[in-house]
Amino acid sequence: MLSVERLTKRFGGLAANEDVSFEVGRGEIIGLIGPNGAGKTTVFNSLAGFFPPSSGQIRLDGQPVAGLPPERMAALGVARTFQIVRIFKSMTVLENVMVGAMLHHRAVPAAIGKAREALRFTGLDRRAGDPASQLTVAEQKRLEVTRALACEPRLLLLDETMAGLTQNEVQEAVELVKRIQARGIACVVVEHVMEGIMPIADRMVVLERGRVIANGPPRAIAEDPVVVAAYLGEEYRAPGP
Amino acid sequence: MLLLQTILSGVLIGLVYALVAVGLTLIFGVMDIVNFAHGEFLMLGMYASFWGFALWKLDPLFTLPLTALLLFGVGAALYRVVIRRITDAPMLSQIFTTFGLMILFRGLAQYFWSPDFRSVEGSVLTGKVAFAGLQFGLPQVVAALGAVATSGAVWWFLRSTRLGAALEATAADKEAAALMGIDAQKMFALAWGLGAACAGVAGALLSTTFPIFPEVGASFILFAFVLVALGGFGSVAGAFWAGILVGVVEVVGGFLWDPAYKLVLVLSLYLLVVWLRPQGLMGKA
Amino acid sequence: MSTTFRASLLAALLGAALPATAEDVTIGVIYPLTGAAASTGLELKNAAQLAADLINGTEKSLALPMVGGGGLPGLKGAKLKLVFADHQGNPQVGASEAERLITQEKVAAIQGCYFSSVTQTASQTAERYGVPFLNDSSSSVGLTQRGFKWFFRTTPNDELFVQNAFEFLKDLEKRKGIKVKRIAILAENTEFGTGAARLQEKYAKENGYEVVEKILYPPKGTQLTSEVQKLKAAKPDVVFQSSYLSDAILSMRTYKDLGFLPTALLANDAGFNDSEFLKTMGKDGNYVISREVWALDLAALKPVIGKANDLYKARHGVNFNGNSARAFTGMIALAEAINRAGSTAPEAIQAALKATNLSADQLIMPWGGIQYDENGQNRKGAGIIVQVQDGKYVTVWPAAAGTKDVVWPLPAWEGR
Amino acid sequence: MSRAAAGRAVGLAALVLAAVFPLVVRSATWQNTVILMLMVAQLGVAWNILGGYAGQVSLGHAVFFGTGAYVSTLLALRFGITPWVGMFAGAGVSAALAVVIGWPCFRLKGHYFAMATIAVGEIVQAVVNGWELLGGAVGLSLPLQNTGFWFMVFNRSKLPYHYIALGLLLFTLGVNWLVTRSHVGYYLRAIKDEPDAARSLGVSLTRYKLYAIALSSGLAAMGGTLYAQKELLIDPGSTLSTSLSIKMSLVAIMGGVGTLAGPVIGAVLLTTIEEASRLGFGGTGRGTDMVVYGLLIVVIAVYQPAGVLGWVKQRFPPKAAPAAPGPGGAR
Repeated sequence: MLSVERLTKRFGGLAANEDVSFEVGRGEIIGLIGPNGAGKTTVFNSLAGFFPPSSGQIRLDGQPVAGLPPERMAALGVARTFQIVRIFKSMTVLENVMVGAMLHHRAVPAAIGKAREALRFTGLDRRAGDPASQLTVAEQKRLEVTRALACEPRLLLLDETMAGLTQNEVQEAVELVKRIQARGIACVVVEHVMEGIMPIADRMVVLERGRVIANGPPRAIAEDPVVVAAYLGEEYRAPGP
Repeated sequence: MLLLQTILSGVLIGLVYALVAVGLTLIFGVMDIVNFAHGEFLMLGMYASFWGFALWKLDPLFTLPLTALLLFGVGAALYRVVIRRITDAPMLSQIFTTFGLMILFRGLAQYFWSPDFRSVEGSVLTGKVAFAGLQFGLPQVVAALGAVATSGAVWWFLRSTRLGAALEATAADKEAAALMGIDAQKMFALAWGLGAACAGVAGALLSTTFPIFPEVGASFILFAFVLVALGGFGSVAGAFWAGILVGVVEVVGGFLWDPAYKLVLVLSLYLLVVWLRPQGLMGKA
Repeated sequence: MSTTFRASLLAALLGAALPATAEDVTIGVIYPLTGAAASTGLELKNAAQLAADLINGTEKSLALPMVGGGGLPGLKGAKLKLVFADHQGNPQVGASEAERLITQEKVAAIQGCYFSSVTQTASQTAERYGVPFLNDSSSSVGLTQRGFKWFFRTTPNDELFVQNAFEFLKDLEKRKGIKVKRIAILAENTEFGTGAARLQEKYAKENGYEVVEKILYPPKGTQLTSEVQKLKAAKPDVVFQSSYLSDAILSMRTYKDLGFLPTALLANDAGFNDSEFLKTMGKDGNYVISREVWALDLAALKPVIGKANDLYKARHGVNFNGNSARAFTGMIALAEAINRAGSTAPEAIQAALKATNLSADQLIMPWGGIQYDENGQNRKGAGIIVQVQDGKYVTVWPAAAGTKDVVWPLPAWEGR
Repeated sequence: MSRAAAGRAVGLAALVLAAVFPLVVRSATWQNTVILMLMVAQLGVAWNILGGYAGQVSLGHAVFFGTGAYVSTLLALRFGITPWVGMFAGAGVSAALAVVIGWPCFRLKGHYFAMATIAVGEIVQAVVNGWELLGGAVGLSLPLQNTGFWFMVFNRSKLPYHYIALGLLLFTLGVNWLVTRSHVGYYLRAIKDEPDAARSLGVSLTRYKLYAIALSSGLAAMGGTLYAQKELLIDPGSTLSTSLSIKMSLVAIMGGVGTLAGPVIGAVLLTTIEEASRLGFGGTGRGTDMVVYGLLIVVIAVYQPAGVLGWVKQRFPPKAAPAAPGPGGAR
């Protein structure tokens, strides 16, 4: 469904991504991992339309979409969350999700209906009327996912949704991603929390210094000596708190 | 010849604009607050010079250090009493506050010193500087040199002293500066003191040529805003060079085109620059 | 300073708090008391108040109508009570204040407003309510072309002033053989400046002069270098200038610094005749020629001028000037009409104003008198032309009123 | 009673009060003061769509106010077109102008945007000042003699102006309310809170900011027409000045930015302060009124930066927060 072809992004002289290529199939979960500064978030921003790539192409169902602005990408069915949460603080939880739902349901009553449905799906419905700023960090992250889901995407980009969560919360998040996948929505997940991503990913893409160094099923990746040397060796043994 | 004379006249007045703007940009850079009452610091500087001259026959040039100190005190005190409370307020409330201060200062000046126009007559700064067929008023030349010296001193202070470095660090990143043990409150007060002092010095330098009245700040504040945005919010060097640019564009543009539109020319230049380079000429993106 | 202020504040508060007694005749007076023109507004206010106090008082030494009568004899000795309002230079505020004075303070008439734009809106309000409006100090021509029935203007308007200036130039040519050819116009691009510049250009062309440069500049700027350079390049004989105080001062200093010296500088009143102008300019202000409506040296011809000025100076420490003398005269003319009306009914006052016929010797102005035409314009107004000589404004035109000969051309800046 | 219900009750009471006020209070001065309040409130509400909901702080809104005043006045003077039509023509011209101005300016953010709008305002004022067709510095005057409904000029009675001003305010509030109840309102608030997040949800920043400035400017222009009809004199100094632009934002800030009723409350407060300080101290000629006015503004801004409604919100926290889209406080 999504194919990334030799994606390169330079800032000034520095290449944040170089020749990054991978594919995402319908309803697949792809784990995007790599050490800090490997260029994961840059890939994300290119996919979501925030950075136009310096070269390379991104295709959505075969159509070239590289360089389209985020609002167009959203309309084409690509939704995202942010590494540092960006919820609408002056709004209630429901209103936050309504903004997402309005992409396809402009009328307020319809948007409310869609938003409530999304909130029920992610289990935030009991907090619908609360100001979003009163949510816990885990809830805020969940709110971002809900908001993105309300856009009815085909592809969901999740940026470190599990970072900073407790063990229990990570489990809930894992469950949520599985249920999202069950709806036929593909997910690209950037994650540091390996125990969160390894069990659910269909495939893993490993970045180092802007390049893809490995691409395959989680089991194979975990045993790939290149990856272990670059990354897993240190990180997998020290999962997040 | 007339054109060269005009260009140089533009540079002279531009340097004074620059000094006013340096103070404004200093405050902005450190605190992210646009000070609408900045022209009133200039007005206070002018009145300080005037009263020194009227009461004790002290020439504005000699009382300049005192004026600077006095305005430093005013700026720092204003920070302690008022601005401190709006540091984290939304931008609109900050605008609102400094706008209120502007009206308040003008009202106070009229209350205490009457709306009459004052001037300093018979300062040591009278006469002309003439060379190679060009001529300028001595006060303008001294004002321009004083502006260069003061702007330079501020620049040096920020670059080469520990206190200046601390101020720059606070401007760059408040949290990081706090971790380094820098007292942000002190730095903010310092920025306001320095900013007010710069405007006060500009006022003192202008006091021998410019009429002094409660609303005199209004003439300069728009230029100061333009320079701060043109040079890049928070960039002292940017404000300085923008000052010269704007002075020349204003005077030469008025001369070659129509003086009625000299402000339009300056503002259009400003809009064009920020449209092409939203961060200003020397601002950080 | 602060005690007199406190006293005046107290007086103002008491005045506002106590309703006028049945005897009092309340007159609303609107001037710019805050903002850029506040200093002029204060002079106007002081002059109007002085006139009212003289009318209410019993000191008869001043031979002017109503003065010393202990009030208005036509209304059984009713006293004049002035209620001042501040229009801040804002036409909307002027209109609101006029309305407040009319409906709240129940004023019998309104005097004001100095700024032509404010006079326009404030007099509209008066017109709507049918309350007489006496305009003492706005000279925009259009004000008396609106077909208003309640609007009366004592001062001559700009057209007359501009005509005067050219008559003066013709007179110079006739009497002294001084030939002026090239005229430059420098004016602030406000209602006041552009209006004057337009008239000056028109009359210059009609009278066969060459307008070599016409510069409209934005007022209250930080520098006038470009304007002066343009003037310098145009090499005019005479510069006609319309500027308010801060620009008048700034332009004079710039002339001197840049070595610009026309044959003569003919100023259009305003900043050049402000009390602060000479105080600030010192010797550099000498030899400026300006149109005026009043000058202290006219006291030589008309002693009452000197006596009125002494009273004003005793109170406020400065001499009358064109503005304050007009405010004073406006109040006298208004009081005289109300007295004749014998009533505070607006129609009566309106009728009395229409019938006003004051003679030259009843005024402290060099006018032929006060008599309004069908538009409410005083047809007997006249301008004079003054020149600063030895730090004083002396009348140099018309010859009949002139006390001194004009100094022409401008002497060099140095060695004055 | 919930806060929302209390708010509705207060709003209804205020409406009734405003509707009967000139019938009960016959003093023209008081009537005039209330008309000023209504007019300023209308401008604040109009400004609020862009400055409050969308968070784009414009300090050049006098341009749009002036456009409305000049367009309707020109149409009336040149073609004898009634200001009732001119008002909407002015709104249209103003909205178009706003898009032209807004499109480049929206590249700028925060302070840069605010400063750019000041610059645009000053440029427009200077250009109109030299534009003969528009009367230059003298401005344009409407004749006092043509009175009546068709001309929208009324003599002594303040009632017509009062009800036109009230009607215009209600219309503006109505548009505002519709905006908050539609996706546009949600999108504007989203843009203000987190522009990047809004984009990721399919919101085009430029398009919705342009919607906001077009609406906001069109409504401000209608206020300009009313001003011209009431004062009968428009000149660059009084209809295009930056201080007028600042005043529009001041009332919104005083009452509560980004709220429906905030600018109305702010207008009542600001007009009261202005009039009281001028009436109390203006006649002295010592600038006392400016001291009082300036001091009050500073005190309010420092101690209640979220405006009157912010204070109400703190003082009376919502009991059961309903999902009703009650816009948040000033941020």
